[in-house]
Amino acid sequence: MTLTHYLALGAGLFAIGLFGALTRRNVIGILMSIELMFNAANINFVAFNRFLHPDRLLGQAVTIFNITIAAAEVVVGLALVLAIYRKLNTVYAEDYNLLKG
Amino acid sequence: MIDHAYLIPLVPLIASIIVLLFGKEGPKSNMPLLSIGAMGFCWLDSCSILYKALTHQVSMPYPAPSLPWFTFGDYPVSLGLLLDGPAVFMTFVVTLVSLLVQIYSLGYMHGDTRFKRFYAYVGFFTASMLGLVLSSNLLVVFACWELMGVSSYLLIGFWFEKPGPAYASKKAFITTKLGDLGFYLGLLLLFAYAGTFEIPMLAQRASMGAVALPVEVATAAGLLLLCGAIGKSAQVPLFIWLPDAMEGPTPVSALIHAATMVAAGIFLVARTQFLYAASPLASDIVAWVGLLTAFMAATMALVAYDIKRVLAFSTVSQLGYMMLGLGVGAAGYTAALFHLTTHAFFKALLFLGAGSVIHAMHTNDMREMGGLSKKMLSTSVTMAIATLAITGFPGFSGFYSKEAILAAVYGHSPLMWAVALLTAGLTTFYMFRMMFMTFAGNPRDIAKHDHAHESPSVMTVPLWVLAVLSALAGFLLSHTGAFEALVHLPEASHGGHHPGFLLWSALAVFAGAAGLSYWLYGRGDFAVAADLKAKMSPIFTLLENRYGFDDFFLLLVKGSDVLARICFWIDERIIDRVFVDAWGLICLLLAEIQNFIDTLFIDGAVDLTGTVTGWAGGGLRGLVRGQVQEYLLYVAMAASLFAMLTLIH
Amino acid sequence: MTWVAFYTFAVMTLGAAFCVVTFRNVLHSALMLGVSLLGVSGIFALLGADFVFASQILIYVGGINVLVLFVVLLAARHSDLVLRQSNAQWLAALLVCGVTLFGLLRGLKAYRSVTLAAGPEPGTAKIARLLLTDLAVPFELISLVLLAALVGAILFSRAEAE
Amino acid sequence: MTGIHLLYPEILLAVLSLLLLLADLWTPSSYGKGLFHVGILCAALTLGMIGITYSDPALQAGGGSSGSLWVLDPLSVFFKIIVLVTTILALLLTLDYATESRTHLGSFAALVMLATTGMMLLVSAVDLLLIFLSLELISISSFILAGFERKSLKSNEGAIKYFLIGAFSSALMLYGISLFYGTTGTTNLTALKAPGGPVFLLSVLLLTVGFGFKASLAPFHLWVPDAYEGAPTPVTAYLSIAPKVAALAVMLRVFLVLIPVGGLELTALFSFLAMLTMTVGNLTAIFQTNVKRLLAYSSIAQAGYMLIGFVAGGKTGMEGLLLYCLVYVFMNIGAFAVAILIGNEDSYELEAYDGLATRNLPVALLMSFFLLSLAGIPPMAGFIAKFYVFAAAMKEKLYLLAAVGVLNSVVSVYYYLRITYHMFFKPARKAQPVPASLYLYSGLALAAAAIFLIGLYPDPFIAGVRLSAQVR
Amino acid sequence: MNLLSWIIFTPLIGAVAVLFIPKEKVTAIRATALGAAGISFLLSLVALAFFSTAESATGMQLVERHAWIPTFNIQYFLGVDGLSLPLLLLTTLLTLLSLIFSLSIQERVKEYFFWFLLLDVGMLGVFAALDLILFYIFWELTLVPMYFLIGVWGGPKKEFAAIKFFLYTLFGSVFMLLGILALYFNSAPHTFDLVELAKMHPGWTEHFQIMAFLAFYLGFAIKVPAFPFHTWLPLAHVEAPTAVSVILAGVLLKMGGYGLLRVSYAVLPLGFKWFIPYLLVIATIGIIYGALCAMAQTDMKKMVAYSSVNHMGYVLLGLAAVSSTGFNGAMLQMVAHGLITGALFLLVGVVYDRAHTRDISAFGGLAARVPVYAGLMTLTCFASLGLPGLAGFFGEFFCFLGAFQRFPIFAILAVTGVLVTAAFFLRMIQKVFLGPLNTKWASLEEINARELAAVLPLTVLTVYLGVWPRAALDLMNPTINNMVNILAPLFNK
Repeated sequence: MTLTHYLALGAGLFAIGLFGALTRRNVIGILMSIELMFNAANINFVAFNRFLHPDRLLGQAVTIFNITIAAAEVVVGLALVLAIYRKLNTVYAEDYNLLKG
Repeated sequence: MIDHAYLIPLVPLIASIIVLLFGKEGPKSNMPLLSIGAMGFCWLDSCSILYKALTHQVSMPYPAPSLPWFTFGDYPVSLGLLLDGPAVFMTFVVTLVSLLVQIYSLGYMHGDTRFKRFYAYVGFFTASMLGLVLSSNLLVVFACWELMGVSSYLLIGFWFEKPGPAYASKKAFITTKLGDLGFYLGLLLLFAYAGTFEIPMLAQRASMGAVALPVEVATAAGLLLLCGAIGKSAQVPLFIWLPDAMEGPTPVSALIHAATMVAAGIFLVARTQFLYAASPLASDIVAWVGLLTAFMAATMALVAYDIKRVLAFSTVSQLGYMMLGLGVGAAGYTAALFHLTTHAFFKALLFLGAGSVIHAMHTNDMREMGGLSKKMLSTSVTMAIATLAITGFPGFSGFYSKEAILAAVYGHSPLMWAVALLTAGLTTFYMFRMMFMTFAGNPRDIAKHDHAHESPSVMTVPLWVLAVLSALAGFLLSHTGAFEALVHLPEASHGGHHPGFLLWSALAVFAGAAGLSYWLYGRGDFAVAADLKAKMSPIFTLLENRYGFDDFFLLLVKGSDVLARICFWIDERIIDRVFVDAWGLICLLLAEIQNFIDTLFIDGAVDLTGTVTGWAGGGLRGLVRGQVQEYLLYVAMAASLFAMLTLIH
Repeated sequence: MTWVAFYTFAVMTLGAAFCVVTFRNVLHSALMLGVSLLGVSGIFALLGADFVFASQILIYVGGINVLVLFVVLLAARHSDLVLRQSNAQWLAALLVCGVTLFGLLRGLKAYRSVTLAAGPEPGTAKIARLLLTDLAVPFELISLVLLAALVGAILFSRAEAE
Repeated sequence: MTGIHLLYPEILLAVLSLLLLLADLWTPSSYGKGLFHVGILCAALTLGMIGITYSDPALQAGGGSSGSLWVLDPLSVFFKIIVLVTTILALLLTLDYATESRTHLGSFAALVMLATTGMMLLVSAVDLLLIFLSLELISISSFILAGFERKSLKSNEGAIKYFLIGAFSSALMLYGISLFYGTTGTTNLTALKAPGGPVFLLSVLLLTVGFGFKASLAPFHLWVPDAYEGAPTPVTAYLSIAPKVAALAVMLRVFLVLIPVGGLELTALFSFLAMLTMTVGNLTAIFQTNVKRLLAYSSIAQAGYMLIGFVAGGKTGMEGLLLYCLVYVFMNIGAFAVAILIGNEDSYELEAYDGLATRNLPVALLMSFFLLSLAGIPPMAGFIAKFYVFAAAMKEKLYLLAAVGVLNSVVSVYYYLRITYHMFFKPARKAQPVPASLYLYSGLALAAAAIFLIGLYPDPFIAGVRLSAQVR
Repeated sequence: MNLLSWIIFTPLIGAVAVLFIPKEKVTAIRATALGAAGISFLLSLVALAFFSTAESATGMQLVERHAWIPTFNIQYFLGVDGLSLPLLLLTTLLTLLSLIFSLSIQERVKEYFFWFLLLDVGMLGVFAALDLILFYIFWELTLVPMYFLIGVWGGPKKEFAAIKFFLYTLFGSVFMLLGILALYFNSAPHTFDLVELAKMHPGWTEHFQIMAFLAFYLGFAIKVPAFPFHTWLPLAHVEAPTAVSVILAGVLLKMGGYGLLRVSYAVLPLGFKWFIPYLLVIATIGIIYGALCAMAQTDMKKMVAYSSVNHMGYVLLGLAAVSSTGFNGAMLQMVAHGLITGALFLLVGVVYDRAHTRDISAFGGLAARVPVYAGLMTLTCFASLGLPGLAGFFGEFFCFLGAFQRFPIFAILAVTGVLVTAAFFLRMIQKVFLGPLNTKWASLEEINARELAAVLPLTVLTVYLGVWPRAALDLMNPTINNMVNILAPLFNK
């Protein structure tokens, strides 16, 4: 198993997440896709750490931070989604178009 | 007084400014007296100078002091006087005519609401002419030249409430201005080559031959100055303003035709004689312009019914004579200036007389006159004297001057002489026609005739003074040789002998023309003349239309109007658009590109057309449609672009 | 053996991820997210990152994913199941993703020769030391982030009537 | 922990904001305003703390040791001060802001302070991990602040859009950091080896996405108008200045290290970004009818100008960027202050400004000065700032960039003057004068004094900027 | 602070004072404004008295120099020479007269005088500044007040006119800023000092000079305005209130011509030389085209506005000549145009205030009803069409003379513009003043004392300069000779 395998897995996950973020109509879907992108980065961190820089576990430590940050973002994001859902009764991103121009 | 000759233009100028600014306006204003007094002073001054010159107490040209005016670059320009023979004579004539005209106007303009202003203008007009005559500096000459244009504008349009004068004054100004452009360019050319405006210095340079002043330059400058003269002196083709200028008060016409405006052109050509001497081509053109003018104007006078227009055409014709004289060499030069002097007297007299008639009849049309000799004796007698003078009746002043020109022309070219002689015959014919129609026969408009009466003495006295001068000036100046002594070119041969048949042919032509005139117009009814007119109507029409010159210039004016409108259209519709709306265009273009990209990628295949139309006006705002995933897409596009970029590296 | 595990987890991760972004039913998507995250945690395990593996399962699968499921259930409508779940710009998105993936893969090809030198060793203690020494400030900072998120969550989800 | 003492101001601010949060929890909502003043006081206290920290040479000496995650150098101090000043001014503006619910003012202040803490850390950070976490702290606080008006749908919508793009670009940036880590083996910028290669380049570019999002550079700017319009106006004022400035500062720091080490040729790219940012911001602003939105686009364009200084680089470019940031604080805060005044009185639509000159001449005049300063018309400070960055561009022979810059400033005049057009040329729709509180007046006067002072006598400020344009 | 500073900043003091007077106290506001402009004018006369016109006095006089922004070596550097002093005097005078004319402003008096005085500061500064940045700042400073003056107190399309003016001129001047910066970074040592920069051209390549020249030219040409950048002018002139039109035509346009001489020619001679053929074409087109456009107008003010395009064409023609004659002509023409066109705008304003129309064909025969007004108008029109004895003549003449010496063809072409000028002015006079009195205006009031006070000084000066041009020439000639001589080897090659 070479490093490229892991990185390619990360890249693939990243691309799928990217696609989801761009196309899912549901805001929660977008959120989930972004989570996938975070995970892609995490795979990279750990893989690089393991393959190239194994002496210091910086990559893993960063991954811990990332997971936490992801959690924080999801919390805020979901709260926002709920708040707006209560008013508009929709979770579709294209319905949020009061502000434009 | 000769050291203070600068006062001659200055005093009337100041007087005119005082009159204009500080005088009380009104029909009974006293301000005219100030103006007349100033002119009287000038006349006396010019008399004393002339006397000194004639008696050789001073040598001509007299070195008058000059005043530094200004300096531009390294060129100093000064205000100086050029007191030579022509200037001295001209000053005398101008001041005298102006003085008489002003006195005459006391009667003629009496009761006008702008009485005072008239005098202010006339004073200014005369002052400009005097400045032109006396100045040694061609720039000042030009300045005075233009100022005269303005004064004539003001005076021709003096009765501006009527549309006629208002139009005529503008026409006069613009037409002469067209010629002035030539003068202007000539001035530029001369300065560019010689670096000075001083006439003596220019003359000196010209006398140094082609090294100092190349022939082409002399020709060009000469022709350009001639353009100015053509405009001011109403030569072909710019004579069109002069007949219209009759719309002004008659004394003004007298002034314009006798002493000021039109004389200026002749005088300018005389002053810059050195250029024409250096360039035979320019000289020839001067002669031909003069001849053509003389002949054409005379023919046009044949068919005019307005008494002032007849006189106007006669002026043009006589000026053509002078121009012709100037173009035929040294002898012609003296003769032309001599004719200018004598012409001043009898033309002033003719106009003032005509003014007297108009004053009495309240009409200009000769067909409504007739039989006035009984009612207006002084006027008719003095007019008759003037007519004899202008037609060259032996002994009268015109005889001497005109003969001199004819002789000079004969010496130059017999063909020209023949045409000139024919023109003299025409002159005789139409002048007598005018006299007959006005004064002889029976009154044709009884009501007006009954109303008519002789003018007051304030008007007739100037007539008599001028009549005396018209009769005698030629004899006095010619026989004593006084004129030629002061006014001649260095290379002129004195007392050249002319073949005798010149005189006899002239007399024969005179007699024939006068007789023909009597046959057609002198016998009470104009049946023959009317018959003739009916038979030759195309020619009459052509003459009455002034050979179509007016129409041509009207066309020119119309053309420039159209051009102006086109220019303005271009300005508003094209240039403004290009430079202002270009921004809008760029924005629009950017927006369109944006739309294109959006349509291509974002909408995919989904309702392409609707979006395009929907966004067409949206500009860049189309980019921010409130769709968060589109925002994401832009970010992602940038990121993918980055990814591609790294590959290129 | 590693490659079997790797491909298993990889297929699990990518396949589930693909389901996440394509499934019409958001609930299924959310469940699939859990699968995908589990796959990732498997990869972490393969890479010998024991602590990260644990965290991934605890926080992501156990925390975040559950939260997502909650919200999905809260904010679900019946009509969602019959509506298209992807928007009109999928073509452009596909293009962009394709380009990005292509670029990434071309770039990452450089690491084809890198293989593992030694076996994995437990890292939890090391990470702990790192977090509490060199990365202490970020570690504290993350608490501030979480606090802010907490405040936000409370603020937004509190009932309107007050 | 080496060098923790350098972060005392940040720690102080964080602790104070936590206390404020607690206080807000336990006190009745009527005390909100009081807590708010306490918040302002806290920020001021921190400002003082910076002074103390920085003036102590003994403390300074330890800053920026190799391997540390943060440094304290003139550049970071400069931006910390700017961020704090902005915070104080924005909090002052909030006092005049008529929001539908004036509850939780304490939390509001605390969140602003938390964001500020993040920015202060950001400008000091020399480690990508710390940078990322600081950015997240700023982002999350900002999301909440943007959506703080819970009953306003616009506020909610703005917040969620802001959030989505924020999270998305965080993800991109994080991926970039992961690649960076892979190629260099560290996230720290102080002890960097020269790696090079396409992956490294890609990682740098993805970092740019993250920074660009915060600094609102095109094409990462699209959230700006929506979030700004939706957010409470003082928050808009705050967001339009502080995060942008901080992001540019950290960009400056990061690229000052990366460009020489990585041997990167990014001038063309950043020139393009700068031109795009200016052009898009300005051209779009022309069509706006809502003043908040207009100012949002204007702030995008302003970021473009600042980026010119960044692109030009070198000493002059850095100084230009710093000076621009300094000036930008005052002119933008001033403009937003007036916007708040009018927004309270009427609305944020352009029509609300009709005939302001006849209703309140001083405010109209001051607003014109702020706007003209934003447009870069002398003798206001905006000119000096623009002059500085254009000079930097000309010095580096970036003629196209400079030309596009000046052309953009012409375009920008059009929409800035549209507001003055409403204020001065249009007849007033209401006759009664517009009242303004003492807070607002003093804030306006302060901002106006600053832009005229910097505009007419920029030398001390330039000297300060020169001192500050030093990194360790 | 020395004299020049006082001249420039007295209006600023006045402006600030006006700002602090309550807006109800209209009289106090007017008095303050007039006082400030008056003091500034008197001080400029003092400057004239101190100014040496000796042939050797070719340098800057009344110099004041302080370091301002040492970082960029920007100085507060003021001084006048033969180029700037006449224009400085023109500015103070026209401002004072415009303010007198503006006493009739009733609407938002306070703002009006505030902006007007601020405008004055900018204009004076442009002519006195010798540091390019200072110059630029003053240059831009004129824009804002002008914008407000047109936009608030202007005609029906005032808003559009104001913004068009602002954007158009700003568009030009920002390129000037780039030019300034280019000069700075290519000078050694780096400086914005105009006097120093004028000595540095030997070190610059022709290509650089051309590029820099073009950058400056854009700024100046728009201000002049030179064809084809003139289209902002008719609109701005027509929509601006009378007094502002006076300033716009009388002073603001001069800033362009002044800049061309002071910066483009003196600092970038090779660029200037390269541009001469184009400049000639532009000038000639401007002269003829401007005159023709003026002829097509029915609005008096617009006609006068287009005549400015024509007249500034003469200035460009004179500049293209690159000789003492041409430069003297250009300067004289600028001064004269300031006086004459200022008076023309005032006079058009007089009739507009009464009749509320400027349509030429709406009048007729006014000369009988308002003789003094008609007289003044006629005189001014004649001055404008270049009648000798009035100020317009010599400037025009020298411009042509200078051009003729080098480029006769262009001079000959351009002379036709003179004729067209005469035609449209005379037509205007004829239609407005001559002919039968239009009964609609039978009760039109004669020009009043306030208006006379504003117009008469200009008329008197018009006549004075026409008769005695050395009053202006003596001021300019030493400087211009020096400027021309220094660079003569370059241009006569």
